Amino acid sequence: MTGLAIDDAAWASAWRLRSPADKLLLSGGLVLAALVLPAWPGSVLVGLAAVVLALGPARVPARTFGRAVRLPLAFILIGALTAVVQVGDGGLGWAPDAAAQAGGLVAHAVAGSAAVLLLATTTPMSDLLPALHRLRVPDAVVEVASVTYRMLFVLLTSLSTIREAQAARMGHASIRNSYRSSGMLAAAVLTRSWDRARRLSDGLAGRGMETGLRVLPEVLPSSPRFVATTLAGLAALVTVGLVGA
Amino acid sequence: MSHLTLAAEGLVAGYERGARVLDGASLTVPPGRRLALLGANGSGKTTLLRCLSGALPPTRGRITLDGAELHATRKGLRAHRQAVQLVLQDPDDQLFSASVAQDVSFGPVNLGLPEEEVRARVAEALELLAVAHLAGRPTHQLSYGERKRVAIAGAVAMRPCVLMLDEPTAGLDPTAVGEALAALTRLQEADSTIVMSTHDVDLALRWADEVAVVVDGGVVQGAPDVVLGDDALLARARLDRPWALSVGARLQALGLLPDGALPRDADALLAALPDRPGVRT
Amino acid sequence: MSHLTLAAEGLVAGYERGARVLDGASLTVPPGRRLALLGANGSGKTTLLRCLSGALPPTRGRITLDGAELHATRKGLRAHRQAVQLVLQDPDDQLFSASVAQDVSFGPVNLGLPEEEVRARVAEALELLAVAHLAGRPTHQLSYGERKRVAIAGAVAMRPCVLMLDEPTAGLDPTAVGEALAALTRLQEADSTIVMSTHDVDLALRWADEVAVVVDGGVVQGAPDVVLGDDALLARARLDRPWALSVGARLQALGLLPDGALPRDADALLAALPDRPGVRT
Amino acid sequence: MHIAEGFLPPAHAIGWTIAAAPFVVHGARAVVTEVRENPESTLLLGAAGAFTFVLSAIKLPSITGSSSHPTGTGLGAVLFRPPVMALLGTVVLLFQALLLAHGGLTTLGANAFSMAVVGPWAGYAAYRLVRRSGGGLLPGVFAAMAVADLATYVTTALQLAWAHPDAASGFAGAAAKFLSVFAFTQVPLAIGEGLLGVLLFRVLVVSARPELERLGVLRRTPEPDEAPVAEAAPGGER
Ligand SMILES: Nc1ncnc2c1ncn2[C@@H]1O[C@H](COP(=O)(O)OP(=O)(O)OP(=O)(O)O)[C@@H](O)[C@H]1O
Ligand SMILES: Nc1ncnc2c1ncn2[C@@H]1O[C@H](COP(=O)(O)OP(=O)(O)OP(=O)(O)O)[C@@H](O)[C@H]1O
Ligand SMILES: [Mg+2]
Ligand SMILES: [Mg+2]
Repeated sequence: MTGLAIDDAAWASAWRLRSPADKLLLSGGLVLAALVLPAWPGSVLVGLAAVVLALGPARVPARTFGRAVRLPLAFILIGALTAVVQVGDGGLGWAPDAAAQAGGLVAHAVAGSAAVLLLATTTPMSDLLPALHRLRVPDAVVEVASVTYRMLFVLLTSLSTIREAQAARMGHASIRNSYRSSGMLAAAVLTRSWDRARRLSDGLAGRGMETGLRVLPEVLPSSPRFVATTLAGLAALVTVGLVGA
Repeated sequence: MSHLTLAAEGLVAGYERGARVLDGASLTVPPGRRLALLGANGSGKTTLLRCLSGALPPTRGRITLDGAELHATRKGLRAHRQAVQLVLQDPDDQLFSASVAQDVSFGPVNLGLPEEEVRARVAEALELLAVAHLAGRPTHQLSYGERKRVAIAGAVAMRPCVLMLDEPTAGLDPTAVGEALAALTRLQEADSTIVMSTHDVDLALRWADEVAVVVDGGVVQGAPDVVLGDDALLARARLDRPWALSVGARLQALGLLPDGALPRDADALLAALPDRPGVRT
Repeated sequence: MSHLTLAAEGLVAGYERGARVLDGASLTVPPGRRLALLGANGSGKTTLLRCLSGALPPTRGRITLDGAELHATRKGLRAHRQAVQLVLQDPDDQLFSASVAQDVSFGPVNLGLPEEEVRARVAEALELLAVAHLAGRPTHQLSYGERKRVAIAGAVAMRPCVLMLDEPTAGLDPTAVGEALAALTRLQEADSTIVMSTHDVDLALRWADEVAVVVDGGVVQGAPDVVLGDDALLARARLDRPWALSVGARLQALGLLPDGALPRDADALLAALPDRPGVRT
Repeated sequence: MHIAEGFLPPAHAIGWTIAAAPFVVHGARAVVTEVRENPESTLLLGAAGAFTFVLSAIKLPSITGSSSHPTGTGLGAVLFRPPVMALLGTVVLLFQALLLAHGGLTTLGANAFSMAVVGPWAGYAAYRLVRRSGGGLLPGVFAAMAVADLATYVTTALQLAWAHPDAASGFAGAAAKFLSVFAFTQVPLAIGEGLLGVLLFRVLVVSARPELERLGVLRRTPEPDEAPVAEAAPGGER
């Protein structure tokens, strides 16, 4: 039962029963706006909008959202710094407009990440995967991805339990032990995954599986109001973003 | 639903590696009743259930449903699975979908039923197992006992005539065991046949109409108090004698219990015992 | 080995999602004795055992070993784990090496013991659990009951003062349960303290020196016949009253059993009952 | 190392998506064919995807103190072949973006190109090369995992350099910068991942022989590598 905080938030979100297509439109629009609008004020507005929507109407716990936004931050900061350091004849120095350039890069990336996170914390993976079907992704691929989603939690639980059992017997008491234990851990989880797949396929055959993993589709109807508000909001954002720049 | 008689005759079955697990096992599942399947670890309970469900083709012998032999063709299996469903011991071997309701719908959808009918069956199955409130929760957030009940609901939604369960009560607390047994009894009263494997001899004695013990590759079948009172058989099958039979027999000998069938659990025993010394009720 | 007293005081513990599982739980493991831990599904037995073993740091409260508090530092945990070992419920989570002997040697090798000593400990642990004949076998070829005993051997090879087991008898047949309990009793007599969680109230009554019930975030601890005879507590904890207590009390009232402690299992009850009507032994 | 959302300009994001697409589509075709012939393989492939995801949750302790996570693409390439890994890797990247906030959606194409295409192919090539030239299974696995990891990291650094060229020295200077900054974590990680692969396979050849034979990683005859493990006495390992 090892959970992933973002996934837990998605299942508990107030927007869980909204149509995934609606939420995809909103988050997708914000992601694109974050990418194409000038950083000031566009990205900043996008970032704000994503945070306000997530913590407000979608009622995502602030702790979860905050922690998740922090995750890509190390990469973003190191990447942005590296981008604006200049390699010249006299060694390293700052690029001419380093501060502005780095600021822009960070703003784009943080706003984009927040917009993706708005989707991630309001829409469980299992709602998004059927949407791929509409993007002409073959059913077989969608089904593989759905099984991946379900199996992931089973394997994550095995992973943490086995690791705990190893730690109890001092398997992670030193770096050397820890490497040896990690190899065994990975092997154990891999064999477990094969075993699981085999047993699940037996179990499903018994339930009449013939060609695919067909189930009753869940109906999450689109809300015209939500779509209209989204479009209006995005339009306003783009206008302000372009005019303000 | 009408009752169908599921039976196995002279089954020989095993796995690639190793010896035969079943070697001439025969069993008749009493239609409309509750059968408990007992046996030591590795005796072949799960193997027998898998043969009966059509999942494992036996090397010899036959499985019949109301006399008609099961042939391991696509069509034969399809028909068999509509009538006979097996719930595996580990719920994670049966639950593949992240959504509880969708998972339960898998079987009915595979039967090719219209959407309305599927929806009705899902609701009914969730209701019968008392897990309707979980419909919107993701499978991976459920506790073990909850997953176990959802897995049973998935089989129940197929409306099988014979529902078989591999150790449905393992790992459940006493109250949950009671609830699971009550759900199975409801199902049986709604016209199903129930087969359940278990290691708990006391539970088998108290719940089952009939018991079958898998031992030495064969099956010994009969009334619970007879089979579970046969010490030679119990020793071969690595089982214990249910306490109610031992204690009941002695109390009968002491004249404290009426002659005839012994009580099968503590409540029945207490009810049958006199309240005060020296008074026979 | 000397006896150490493992105790928990005012433990508060939980997981990210959801409420507190333990909320002010206190427990003292009686040194050199056998303690059974009972409770409903999800009550927090496993959580408590994980806290006691140092695997899960509690949010509040303390774990002490002979009065010394466990600190979740590398050094603190190292010392704690040499004294306290937890065997998880699913043996597959505990067996990750290719062969049985290798797996049992995992802990001693990690302790950095010389090869001779490792060899001796492995042999001793396999002997104590009666699985010495399996030493050279790959773990994945073992039966469930065998895997379970090898997993216990892996913890025993660490020579812990306190050995804790999460549902060691779940999924075993009655004879295997008897063998596992006998092995645990051997260990305890060889100077260990044993803690075991279980759902089986009859087993707890018959095996344990003391029982602890996890209920509503806390722990109620005491003598088996007292705690398991407390109907209000049992109802809150979703447990049943052991049959031996119900039946024994009535037989005592009927004057068939001597006053004082009630027999704890069928054999003791039969031994205590008179053989013929009207004769008090 | 995943490129975060918003870190690539639109043209690059689109470009890399187009570059990765043929490989991913090819992988998807392979999966569709496989599933059509054999419906159960949906579950095996799903398990493989889940394992790849979970593998990257294993913390590898490193000498520098900071711990990092393996990418697992080299292992996937050896076990499931690069075309399938192109698809599974992309699925896993999508999951990582949405479940772990690791990577991004507009950068999915670029990340897929480095992690699901270049990494597996480079790792697989290294593996074949070692095996072809008489190397055993374990050296092959080490090469596959280390090379896949390094190739992924080099590709990512080049992608970043191309998107953000140095103001003075252009692409070359930027490449040098990104390569050296991330080398601190990525080079030890590549070696660590190679070691992990070796340790993993030492257990696997004993406990999962039939699966390895089915996947064509092992031939039906015993490999020289495994003998010492199978015979190892307690404590006599290493
Ligand atoms: N997939 C398999 N491959 C090889 N052997 C198997 C397989 N499944 C079971 N066996 C073997 O077949 C025998 C019977 O196993 P089975 O699972 O039917 O026993 P069981 O009575 O259900 O035991 P338990 O009470 O432990 O569940 C055992 O010896 C077991 O090791
Ligand atoms: N890794 C985890 N993440 C989140 N919640 C968990 C986790 N493990 C347990 N829980 C929750 O904590 C509570 C206590 O679980 P625990 O496993 O301790 O119960 P238990 O008494 O051992 O139950 P059982 O008898 O079913 O083994 C449950 O509500 C469970 O859902
Ligand atoms: Mg079984
Ligand atoms: Mg538990």
